[in-house]
Amino acid sequence: MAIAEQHVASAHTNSPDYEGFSWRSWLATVDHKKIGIIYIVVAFAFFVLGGIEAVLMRVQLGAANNTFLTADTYNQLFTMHATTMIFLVIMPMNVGIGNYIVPLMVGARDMAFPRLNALSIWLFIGGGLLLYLSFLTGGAPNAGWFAYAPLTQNQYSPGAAMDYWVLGLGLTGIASIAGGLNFIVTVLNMRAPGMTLNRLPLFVWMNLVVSFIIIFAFPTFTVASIQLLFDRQFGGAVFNPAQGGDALLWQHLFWFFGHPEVYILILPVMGMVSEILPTFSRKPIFGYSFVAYSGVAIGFLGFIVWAHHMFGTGMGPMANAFFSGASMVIAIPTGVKIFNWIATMWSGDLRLTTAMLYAIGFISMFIIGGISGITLASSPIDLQQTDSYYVVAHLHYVLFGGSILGLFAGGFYWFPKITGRMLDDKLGKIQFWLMMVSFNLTFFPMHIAGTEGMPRRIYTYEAGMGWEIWNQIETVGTFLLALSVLMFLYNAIKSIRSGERASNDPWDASTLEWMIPSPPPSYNFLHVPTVTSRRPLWDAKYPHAVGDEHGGHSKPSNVRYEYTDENTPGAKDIHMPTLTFSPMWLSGGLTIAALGFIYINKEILGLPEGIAALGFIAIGIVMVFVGIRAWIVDSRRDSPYMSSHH
Amino acid sequence: MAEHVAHDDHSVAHESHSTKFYWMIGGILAVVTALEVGIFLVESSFSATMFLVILLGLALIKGAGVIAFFMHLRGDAKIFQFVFLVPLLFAFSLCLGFLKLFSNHVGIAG
Amino acid sequence: MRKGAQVSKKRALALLFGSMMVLASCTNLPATTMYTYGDHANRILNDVMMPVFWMAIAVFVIVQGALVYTVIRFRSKKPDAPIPVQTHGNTNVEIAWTVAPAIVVLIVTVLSFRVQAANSYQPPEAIKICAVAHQWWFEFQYDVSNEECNPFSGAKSSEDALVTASDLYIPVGQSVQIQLEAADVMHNFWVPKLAGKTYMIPGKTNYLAFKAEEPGIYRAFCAEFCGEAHAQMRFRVIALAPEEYAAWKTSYKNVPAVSTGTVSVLGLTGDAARGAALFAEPKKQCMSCHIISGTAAKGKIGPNLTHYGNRLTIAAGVLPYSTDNLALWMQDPEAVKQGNLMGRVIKKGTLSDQEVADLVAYLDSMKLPVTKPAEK
Amino acid sequence: MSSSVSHGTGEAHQKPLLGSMGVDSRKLGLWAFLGSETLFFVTLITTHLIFYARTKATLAAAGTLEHLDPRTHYLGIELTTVLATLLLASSLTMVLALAASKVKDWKKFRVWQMATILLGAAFVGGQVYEFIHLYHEGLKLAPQYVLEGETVKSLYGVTFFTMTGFHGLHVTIGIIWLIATYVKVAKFPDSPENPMDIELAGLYWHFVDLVWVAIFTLIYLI
Ligand code: HEA
Ligand code: HEA
Ligand code: HEC
Ligand code: CUA
Ligand SMILES: [Cu+2]
Repeated sequence: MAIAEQHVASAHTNSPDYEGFSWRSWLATVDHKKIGIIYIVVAFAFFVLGGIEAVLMRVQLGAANNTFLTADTYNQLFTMHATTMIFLVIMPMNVGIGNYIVPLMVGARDMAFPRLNALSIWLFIGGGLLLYLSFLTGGAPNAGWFAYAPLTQNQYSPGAAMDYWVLGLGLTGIASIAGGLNFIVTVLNMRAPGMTLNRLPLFVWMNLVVSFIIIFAFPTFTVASIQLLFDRQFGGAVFNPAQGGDALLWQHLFWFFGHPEVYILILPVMGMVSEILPTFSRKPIFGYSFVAYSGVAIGFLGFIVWAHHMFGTGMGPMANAFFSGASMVIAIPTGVKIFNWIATMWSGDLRLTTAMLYAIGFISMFIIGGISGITLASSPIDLQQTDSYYVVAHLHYVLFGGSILGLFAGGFYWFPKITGRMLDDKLGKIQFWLMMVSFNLTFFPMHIAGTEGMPRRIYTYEAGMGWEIWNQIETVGTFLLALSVLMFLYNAIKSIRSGERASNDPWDASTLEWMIPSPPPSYNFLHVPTVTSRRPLWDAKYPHAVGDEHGGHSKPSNVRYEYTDENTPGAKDIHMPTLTFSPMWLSGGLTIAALGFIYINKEILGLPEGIAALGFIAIGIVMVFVGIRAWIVDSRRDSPYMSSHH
Repeated sequence: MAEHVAHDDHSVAHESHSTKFYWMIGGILAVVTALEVGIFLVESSFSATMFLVILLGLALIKGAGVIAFFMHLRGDAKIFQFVFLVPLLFAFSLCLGFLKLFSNHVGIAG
Repeated sequence: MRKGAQVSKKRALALLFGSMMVLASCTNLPATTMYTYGDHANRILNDVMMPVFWMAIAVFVIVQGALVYTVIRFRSKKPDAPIPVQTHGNTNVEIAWTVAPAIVVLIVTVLSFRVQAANSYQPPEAIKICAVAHQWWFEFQYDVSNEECNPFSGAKSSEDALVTASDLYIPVGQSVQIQLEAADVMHNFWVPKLAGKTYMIPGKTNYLAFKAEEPGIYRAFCAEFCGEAHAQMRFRVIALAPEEYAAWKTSYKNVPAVSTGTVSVLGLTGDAARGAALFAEPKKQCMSCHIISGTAAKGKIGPNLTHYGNRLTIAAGVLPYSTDNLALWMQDPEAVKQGNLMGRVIKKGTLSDQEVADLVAYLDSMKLPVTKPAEK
Repeated sequence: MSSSVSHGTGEAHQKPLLGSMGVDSRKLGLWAFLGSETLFFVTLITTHLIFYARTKATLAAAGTLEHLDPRTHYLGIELTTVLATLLLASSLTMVLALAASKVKDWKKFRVWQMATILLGAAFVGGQVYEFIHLYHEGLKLAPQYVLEGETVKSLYGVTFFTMTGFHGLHVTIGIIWLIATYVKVAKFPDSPENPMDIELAGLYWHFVDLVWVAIFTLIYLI
């Protein structure tokens, strides 16, 4: 297993139980690693929720004219399923892994703004909880994850559900923008000496690109949802055609954000795969700069194709042609990535660990999803396929076959680093194959059902359309898929408790996070490494197998395994920011204020309209001010210039 | 993106201007504003496009003045220019794209 | 060896799926996009979808093949294998595989643009029909002006205008241009075998031109999520030979004759004349929501029920037309179609069984002699 | 916002907080944030322009209503020219405050900073006055406005108030930030962080001014 043992005489492992558990150390943490873990755990919990919603939908669709669910319940389920999976699963899972790994990879001791980082996680959790609170207060949002106008106006969506949607996503949106800024600054400004942009690991590169996409794309969504909220709360009518508003404006604003969003979901995962393949091929990535810059190109192109979700809206042939052509161009940089990945494996020594299998599975399934994306990008073809199950197939091939499989790859790869334990590789492989088979059983037939005319977002369908057989297969597949997820859950829990201890570098990898113990001490690096090449650790281990790398040379560096913990001499001198509850106060306050905002024009708790709302808003604002005060006080404690004056 | 060697300070040394210089910029911006208002008041003596072009041009000068001198983006680190001007470019294209898309109502999916 | 077996299992699976796909496309299912009878859909299928399908298969086979081959060939065979040669890239190769997809993309783009140009053409001689979508049914108006069609324009078509709901009649062999409007939220007009989708957007007028090539009844759907009963918002397109279409039009314009006759439903005998009286009774509220030409019923909330006996389906495609099904609907609309707006007023028990039977007899008595073509 | 630590590393504290880009982390973060804000405001402005164009088209189509153009009726440019000048002047005083802080002339700094705060407050006051005035004239956060007895269906009011309201909110936040910096500098006059703290508050302040430059021209003049 531990390949590195050949080179590191006695694989010293650092005890993972270094601190013992305390609530305070988690809730008030500003450590990027703990925050990363919270992200991952919460996102996984939401994955199970979103998955259960999917299972319920699939049971309903398993037979024609089924009556397992009512129409409205089904509509709530698919809305919450997609909203959950996109905003509460893949995004935070990417952010979580990024939070943990990116600072390690660039040789930093934390994110650039640790407190802001903590604010992001609690805002995200607040937003997610707010969204799910809607189930208990009269029904979850039911207008679909892209919430097309004017269905979201008060007269068609009465009640508070849509307001929950807007404000819940609003909070996670702030969290995302704050996180994006944090990543940008961390990657650009917190790199270890010698870690030039040209030597940045590709996972870090993709996180950088994605962070830019986030801060460029979210504002339009923020504006659109503010306007929607004003429509609903103050009679604004921006998206209400009956009063002079424009229904298409919502679509344009939403997809101007929504399409870049899908690259927010996939690019970090592509970054992970670009780390995993070289490690297990025991070769450097093929064409580093092509892979990096194709990510930049995808990110850029992602901003000029949004209206390919709107070919059917009558924008006219010129606009359709533009968005159609631009969308297809994305096949080129994506193809570059895929071919370079294959070339990375070519003539390598492929170690098919579970992580590697998942990475290969990712490529394999993403090819299918990408190709179906190209057919959708052809505007005439799209007119037949849009809003049919063909789109549902496409989106699951890229989201599940892409993002989720890639996240499993990343999960298996970094689990030892994060927990200090190895996952059971054998069980992992069984799970991998089960997942591959059941994934295809669940989602491949959707291509066919869609081609046979099955519209999406229908809770029931007639018998005799030829769709039953595919739907039955899909439903069976779903249960197997759920089983495979359960298997992973079992594996993870079992391994955290009693898995084999992980050494610093169980995979014989090449990036900086593997030079320090698993899990790393709170300060990460005792000695901040000096980087002299793209594969600092590899080149230190194998000075004779470096190759003709364009961007680096194996000059001697101080990169070597560190075996340290909190008690190591010198560790105490490393100043890390202190614990603080201020981010929790702030985000708690914002969440409660948001709850109040939902009820500005509605009754709640039997109180007259507005009263409860104002109460909530007032409490929220007070909490925000408490948070700001605590923030200032706590940050003074960390500043050498201010604490001395007290 | 520009390649920066870690931990060297060469890009931060943006020049500090004299107080007089800021007053001058402020004065120029005030003059441009006055010009804008003046042109607005005599709107009818320009053709519509002319009016548009002049006003947009003046606004651009004002904006550029604020960004370049008050915010010191001119001469400051390249990375600041990158993280601000790129989204600004996106924003401009968003505006133009949307105005174009919403200016005609073809009504054919094609 | 085991891994090889796994991979070939995968290949077998792919083959299985492939053959299912072929099988699926060889069957003429009610709503498939693979058997088309209209020029709009034909062009999509033949001029771009199939060529792109084969290109996609080729790309898939090549890329997936390369992937699988690489994995099998270079999988680690010995745990202590030497470190492989460290290659970092090859600019020429990379440029080559940047250009190759570009060529494929270019071809797809050209095919798409050509079909798009042809499909967006609106023949001036096309017959104009207006389609207005409501939550959750379609209304079709014949011989109305653009303004009369637009629910937001304030212009009203005459009360006796030729209007059908849920059944769209068109002539075969002639281009028709559908003016697409929506009265409340967004909907989407889709007749898979005749034409691709076009949105029906409140406040924005869209047009879709197509030509049916064979007489027949074609399945059609609302394809955009539009609220609770979106799943049950369907319609049928009935393409008639031009002479029959003309005949249908003239006969349809005739106000239904005074209704007589009986039907037996729910074990009762319904009487059409009694039903007509019930329908006209303001307390029953039917009139406040429905129009029947030639009667006092002028409601605009629900579908136009003129010549209702000719309907193919009940409640926008939910139930096939029959007196028994109609009785089911009248007894409890909510049970037939969740969320529909009639069910908010007419609840289970609002109408007695006898009243239902009479109303069914009345609605069923308004029939015209149209020979309907077979379902395609 | 201004109180995030730049480095988790202890040793960095004694030097200016410059990272691997050779720049201050907070300043980099703020610039990127301002980049993101440009998209926020441009979206608001674009929405407004779309509906303004549509209102004009409706009025023109009605034939006799062209004189009811909401911009010429509601947005008198006297007040707004004053407001624009105030904000522009505050940008100037802001940059003077920063310049003073760089040479550690704290007396001058306090004067200019206070001037900036007051000018900003005057702007917000002016805007509140304008809002109240418009409301009484018939322009509201509602999909129509009433002019000369005619009710015109238009989203001009909604998008106008949303846009300028969010700008006003930003100005208010800016004022709070400026006050906070003022207090902090007064309390810790020899903190070497002061010039950067002031510079950050200033950057945000200039950006808010910049947005008004755009709104002034695009919304009030054109
Ligand atoms: C991770 C998320 C993700 C990703 C990466 C993509 C990638 C792509 N998507 Fe997808 N898409 C979604 C998520 C994603 N999509 C979702 C969620 C929806 C539905 C939203 C909703 O309605 O709910 C959607 C819907 C959607 C539509 C609208 C369909 C409709 O509603 O009518 C379109 C249309 O153009 C489209 C196109 C594309 C294209 C061209 C790509 C390209 O980026 C793909 C590029 C990749 C490849 C092409 C494969 C690899 C390349 C090669 C092997 C080289 C050779 C290939 C060729 C020459 C073709 N997508
Ligand atoms: C990352 C994104 C993501 C992921 C991972 C998934 C995962 C799944 N999705 Fe989802 N889906 C979307 C994103 C995603 N989906 C989006 C964006 C839409 C569009 C919605 C819209 O139209 O608005 C959509 C729509 C959508 C539909 C179409 C709804 C409709 O149009 O009517 C369906 C139907 O089958 C479906 C099914 C599934 C299934 C079976 C899974 C499975 O893979 C889930 C597997 C996971 C689990 C099952 C959880 C783990 C299980 C356990 C821990 C055991 C306990 C569970 C049991 C009770 C058995 N999804
Ligand atoms: C609140 C308004 C309302 C009232 C009152 C009402 N209807 Fe309806 N009716 C509708 C609507 C709306 C539909 C379309 C439902 C759907 O398909 O979503 C409908 C559908 C129907 C249909 C099926 C139409 C079709 O297209 O297949 C029939 C038949 C019908 N109504 C008859 C009646 C009769 C008879 C009465 C009186 C007893 C009545 N309705 C009262 C609103 C109403
Ligand atoms: Cu109408 Cu869906
Ligand atoms: Cu897209």
